[in-house]
Amino acid sequence: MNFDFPDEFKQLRDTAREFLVERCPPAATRKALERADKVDRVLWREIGEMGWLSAAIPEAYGGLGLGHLAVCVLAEEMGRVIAPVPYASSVYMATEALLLYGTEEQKKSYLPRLATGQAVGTLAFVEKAGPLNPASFDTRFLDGRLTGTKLVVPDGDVADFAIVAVRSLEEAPSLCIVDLGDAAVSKMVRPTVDPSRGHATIRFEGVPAEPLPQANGATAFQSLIDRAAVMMAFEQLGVATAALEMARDYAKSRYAFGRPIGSFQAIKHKLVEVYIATELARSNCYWAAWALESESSELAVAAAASRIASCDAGWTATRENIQTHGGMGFTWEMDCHLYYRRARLQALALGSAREWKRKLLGALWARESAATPTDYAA
Amino acid sequence: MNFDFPDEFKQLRDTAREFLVERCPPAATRKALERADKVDRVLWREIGEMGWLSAAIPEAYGGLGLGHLAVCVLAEEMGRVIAPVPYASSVYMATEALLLYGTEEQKKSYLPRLATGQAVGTLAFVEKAGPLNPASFDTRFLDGRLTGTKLVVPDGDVADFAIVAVRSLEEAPSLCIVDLGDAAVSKMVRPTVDPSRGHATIRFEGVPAEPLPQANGATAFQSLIDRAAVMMAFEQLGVATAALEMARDYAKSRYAFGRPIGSFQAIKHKLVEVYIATELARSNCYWAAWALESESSELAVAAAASRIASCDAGWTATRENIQTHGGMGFTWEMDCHLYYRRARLQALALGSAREWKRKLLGALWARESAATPTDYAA
Amino acid sequence: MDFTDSFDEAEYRAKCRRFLDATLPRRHPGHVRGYRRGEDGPDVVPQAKAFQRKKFDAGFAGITWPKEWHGQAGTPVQQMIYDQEEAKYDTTVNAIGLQLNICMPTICRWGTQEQRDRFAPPALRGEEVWCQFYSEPSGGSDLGSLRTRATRDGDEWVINGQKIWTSLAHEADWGVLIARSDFDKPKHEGLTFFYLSTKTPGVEIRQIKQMSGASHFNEVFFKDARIPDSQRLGPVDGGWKVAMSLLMGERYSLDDDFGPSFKELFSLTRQLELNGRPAFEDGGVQDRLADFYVKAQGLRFTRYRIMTSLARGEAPGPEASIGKLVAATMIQDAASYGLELLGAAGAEMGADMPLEGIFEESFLDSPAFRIAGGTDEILRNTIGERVLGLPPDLRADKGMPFKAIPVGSK
Amino acid sequence: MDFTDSFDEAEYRAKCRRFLDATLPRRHPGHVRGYRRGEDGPDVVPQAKAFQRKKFDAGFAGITWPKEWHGQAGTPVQQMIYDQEEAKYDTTVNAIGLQLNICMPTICRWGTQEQRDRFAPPALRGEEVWCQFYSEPSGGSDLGSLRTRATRDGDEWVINGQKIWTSLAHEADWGVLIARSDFDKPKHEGLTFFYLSTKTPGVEIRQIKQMSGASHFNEVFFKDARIPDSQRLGPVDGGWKVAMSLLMGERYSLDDDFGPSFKELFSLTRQLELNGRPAFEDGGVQDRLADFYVKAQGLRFTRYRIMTSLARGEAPGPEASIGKLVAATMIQDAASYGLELLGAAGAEMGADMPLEGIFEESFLDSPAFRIAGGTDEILRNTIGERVLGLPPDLRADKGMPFKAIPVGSK
Repeated sequence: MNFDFPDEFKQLRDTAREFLVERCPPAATRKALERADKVDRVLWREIGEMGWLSAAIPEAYGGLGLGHLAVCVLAEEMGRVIAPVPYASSVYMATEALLLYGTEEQKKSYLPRLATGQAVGTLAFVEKAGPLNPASFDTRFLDGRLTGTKLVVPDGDVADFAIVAVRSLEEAPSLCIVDLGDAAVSKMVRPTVDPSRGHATIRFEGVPAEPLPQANGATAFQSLIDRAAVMMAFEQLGVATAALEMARDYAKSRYAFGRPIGSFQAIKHKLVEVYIATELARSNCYWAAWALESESSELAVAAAASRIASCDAGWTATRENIQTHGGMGFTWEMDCHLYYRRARLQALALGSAREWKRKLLGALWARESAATPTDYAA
Repeated sequence: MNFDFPDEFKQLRDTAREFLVERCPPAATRKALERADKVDRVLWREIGEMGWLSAAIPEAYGGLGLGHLAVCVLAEEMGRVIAPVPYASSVYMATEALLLYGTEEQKKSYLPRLATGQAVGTLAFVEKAGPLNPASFDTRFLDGRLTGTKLVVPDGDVADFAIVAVRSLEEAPSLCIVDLGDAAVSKMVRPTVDPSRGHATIRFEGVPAEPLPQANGATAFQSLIDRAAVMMAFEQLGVATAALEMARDYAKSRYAFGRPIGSFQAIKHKLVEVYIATELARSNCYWAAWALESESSELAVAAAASRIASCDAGWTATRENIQTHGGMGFTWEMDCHLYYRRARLQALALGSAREWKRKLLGALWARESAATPTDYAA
Repeated sequence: MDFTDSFDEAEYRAKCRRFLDATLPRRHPGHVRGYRRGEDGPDVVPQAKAFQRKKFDAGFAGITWPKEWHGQAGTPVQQMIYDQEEAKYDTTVNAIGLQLNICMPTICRWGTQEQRDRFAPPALRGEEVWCQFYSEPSGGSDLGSLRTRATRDGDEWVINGQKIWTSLAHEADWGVLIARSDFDKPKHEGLTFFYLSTKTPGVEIRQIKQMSGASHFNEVFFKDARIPDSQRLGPVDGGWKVAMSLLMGERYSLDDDFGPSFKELFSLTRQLELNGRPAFEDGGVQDRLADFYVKAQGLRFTRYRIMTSLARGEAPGPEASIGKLVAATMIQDAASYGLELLGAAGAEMGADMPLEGIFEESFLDSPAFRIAGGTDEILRNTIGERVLGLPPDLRADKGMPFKAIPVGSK
Repeated sequence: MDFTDSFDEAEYRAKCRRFLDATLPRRHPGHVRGYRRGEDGPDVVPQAKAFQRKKFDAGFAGITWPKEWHGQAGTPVQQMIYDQEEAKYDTTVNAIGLQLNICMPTICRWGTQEQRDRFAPPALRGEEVWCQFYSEPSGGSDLGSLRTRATRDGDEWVINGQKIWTSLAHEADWGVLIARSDFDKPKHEGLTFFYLSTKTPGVEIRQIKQMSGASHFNEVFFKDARIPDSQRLGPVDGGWKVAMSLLMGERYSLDDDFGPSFKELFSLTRQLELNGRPAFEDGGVQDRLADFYVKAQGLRFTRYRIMTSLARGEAPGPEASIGKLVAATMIQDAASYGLELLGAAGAEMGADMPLEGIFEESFLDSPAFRIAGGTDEILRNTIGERVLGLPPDLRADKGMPFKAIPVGSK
């Protein structure tokens, strides 16, 4: 039994935490919140230089080749500091899509630039309100050209290229890669519940695009989303943990009625419930990290479980962090809302927990019917 | 605005409470729990004499003719003392079925005996696990004879006759009345989660039966259940309130760590949540009582809301009453479990809250489509 | 048991409707009260003042106040009927009402007839706006731990300190103030109550920006602000009692529809598709909607019970205390569930989102509801102790001289 | 990161399996551990004793105990592996294990080598059963407020008072006891620790019937029961420290499947129909099942994290403290939801109900889980203070002489 991250990744975590706490305090995210340019470009360059964008990219394409466990570790740290950089879009989504489904040529063309941060990639897949349903996508890829509109594309304001999910005919590719600098691409920057990240509605009007030839049908999109969800779950866990720590520290130092408010059971027990939510999320995340790294058939189930648990932890922790802070908690000047906003953004980004609950049960049902369920998730 | 019970019913409530607290302490229910005969016969006779079984029965049939508001008031008091008598079966179910759908002759034959308590009636309608679904009943009424098996018939061990729900062909009657003393009726007494009330599986093997001719199709059964649910909701409210008061009294008098446990926020805030559940239930119950008494078209919606709210209050209050009592709470000798059991029995008896939530939304949807939604439940 | 008015009630209701029809636009069906968008504009207070003037002229200002307070000497039922009717109109314009109903009764109750005559009429006419200098940064839920200092200097008092969460202060002409006149006494025993002009030298008012972007509150700084002793209400060191009588003046909220709840979710789930069917048909959606419905109806009919008590001239029962506690969480949950149903697209904000974007806005607004006007935790204490009669918590600061009590973030 | 054993671990696991295969039947698929039916029978303790003897003979008794305690001097990982494997078998027979693991380490830690030699071997062989005389009616969660009196009389102590919640007492040969030797000292400072035979004159044991009908606990009355001073453990008035070392001896529960949870509900919803379709297909059912699944998996993988720490020779992290708190509520909720799904028919009890009636039985069993072994409320205090580092509550009885503290129901 060795259900923990290897030592080298724990060291990576310590390094990342030390760097990010110093380099990316909440004030950095607050700046992004209040200005049009949502990216801390210096930070982005720095983490690119340290190889944090390329942890899962093989060395052949300019990456560190550390695998996905390293990305999970880094994602949690990015979440802890609610970093104002397009990490999720570029790493969990664009990089992952290319790693999974790109041709050798596509990998050679895009991965080295993603690895350094020179290029920012994203994934464009939302078309309407309600659950994500690849079968109902209206965006079409025909004769090398892409037509359609995608909503709330994460970092759509700054991304250089996008992987775009399209309606697929049977086994035809369901993902295309598009240069967002093309003249036939129009971007409308849109406000979201978390203005510390940039989002855009992007319209493609016959834009030249290239399919990812191995991304066959709707399953390809779902597999990509499953993998992104695991890494995102770690980032969510980071946000939840940071919010819990903020609330805990305040409850220890703030006095009311002559005593620290954390000595009142109303606050103490509330924070214990938050702690439990974060620990249940952490354990589910570890399981999902294992499934991701080991290419386990449990991935669909584990990804859903980690996402559901992290969505719950993020909501509980960031909501009750505000509540614990009382009046100051809902002011603009206090940082509580930065976590509250980010946690919600993450919880919506890949489809809400409600949708993932249905996916989870579908996957459990499928596994039940399959031959050899493994021992771990019985 | 006069959203409260009239003074005469408040007086009835005071009288009933005074009598029942004296006459029916938890020890009376405990006796029923521990013996085969589940009915306190003396109490049953006494409440019959006071007219409490006949509040809704018109004077023409030997009743008091006070209407349903009176039954609601009495039901709450019966719940408060978790009375070991077949009140719900005989009053909310059998009496109500006859009032709604009986012929003049049937009313004359049965109601006077129900009014005094001389006869005990019940309703037999459960056939299998899962939601109640009249469309799937297997029990048949053919050529004046009834065939089928009904599960967990409340007070089926002592009832003299039963209203039996049968599979109905289109507009044919869906309710029959059957003498349970008939030789072709076999009863198997069955244990339930609340052994302070008697239940039986009843098999009908070609038993002579009489239809209630106005009980047309599945709607008739549903309307009956809606009405019974309102009166049951008051009984559930009574159980919840009594459990809350028991917990509150204990929290005030029990010391730990040198102080009354009710001074700890963990206990105090828990009991406040229970209080809120009971008050939300009470307000929904009042609404349903109004809808029942005034024959409002809102009845289906209000009945479901009152049942859902009372199920929640009963579960929350009786569960946390045990928890508040700590170790003693789960002993046989302490009365907490009497309330816990009864609340669950009530919450299952007419189908669980889950089912009623679906009914509620169905009814809201139907109302939405109808012409003139009223102002009160918008 | 019925929902109908008595003859007198019906008559008064008709009178209210005539006035309101002539004065305000009706709420359009999708409009949700308390939904903040647009309520921050520069016109809000001038509009509210103008509307207050019309209410005054029509006899709806100070409905329950006695004649000596320049009120209408009406009944609580009349007030209730007026409020009920007003709730059907677009009452963004009523921004100054709450403060009026909290501050002025304190002035009238504790002040001289001369003070009543000076202050009540302009307030009732909407000419002068009031605010309360009350909470402090170090205090929060523990109001009694306030440390703004009132030092006697001859016939004047010198005020130094800081207040916070002062609604309307930036628009107000006058404010009521509670300050500490003796730091050596236990915390509730060294407080004195005043009123003063917001234009008093040494008073500086700064708006606080909330996380939602709105600014409903202010911080107020006092630096050697001077108040004549004639503007003291109640005895020296007797301000706690005055302040408490003020809090008791808070009326029961008879207003529902304060944020997204069942209605908005019901509407959303009829527009939205899940797997090709209206979301409303989904069992999970129905389970959640039923919970919201039953809770919302529970609150609605609890209000009807309160109104019935008032109509009978009785004090409302203890159930009157649960409304805000239940509603605040319900609104936050409804906002959250609305976003969950919208899914990935729900992150976007704007009036072109489903239901004019109420779920996203309320997501950012609703945390304040669980805090302002008494946190969830304080309300549970109050209900547990006053309604259920449970014993109070231990008091760490009981009987201690104020200056020895640890406060704030130290 | 993997779930596989090291070579040594795999070897030890194989050894455990060989022993268990030869000794116990495997659990049949529907069997849920901790499900009480049948665990009250008269055969349970004799069977447990016989099984303990087999464990002893095979080298699985006292796996982690040192040689001086007559144990196997093994590692926590070995214990964990043994427990994991044992959980796959029908271990109703292990009824005496918990008490053995709590009481005997206290004797061995605080007793002389002579006492270890006298008591450890028969306990490990299952020949002598132990229990703990600990909780009292007036104490409950506040263990330290116990009032059973120990009065010194020459070389003996005279015990008077009452204990409660004593598991196994009616089957036990020996018990450990904590009693108050000084009523004038603060509550944790006047306690002394002993052990004694349950056959000691003046000790009367009565079984307590639980609401579920089972009787796992006892009340124990002491009337002038005499204990030689040689059966004292630790110093006079120093018993609290001894008792605390005993509580610390509680092992981490590595056992899942303690009551109905996701698995049982999943199974139920595949059998049951809602509106003509398997209940499993209903959206509301799926929402609820997902919550149970994620929570159950969270607990399972939290246990794996604990095991990993043990395997590395590290102390488990703070996450080890959440298991019981989360599981107890989850079981009660699962029982309740199972009944809701069964609907009106679910009221009936019996082995012919779906899943052998586990939901109905657990409905009656599960309230005890939230109380026994630390109430929800006490566990939240503990986690809040020890894990999150939040400040303790005010102590009403701090430093007071015990006799002045209000206790129990007065």
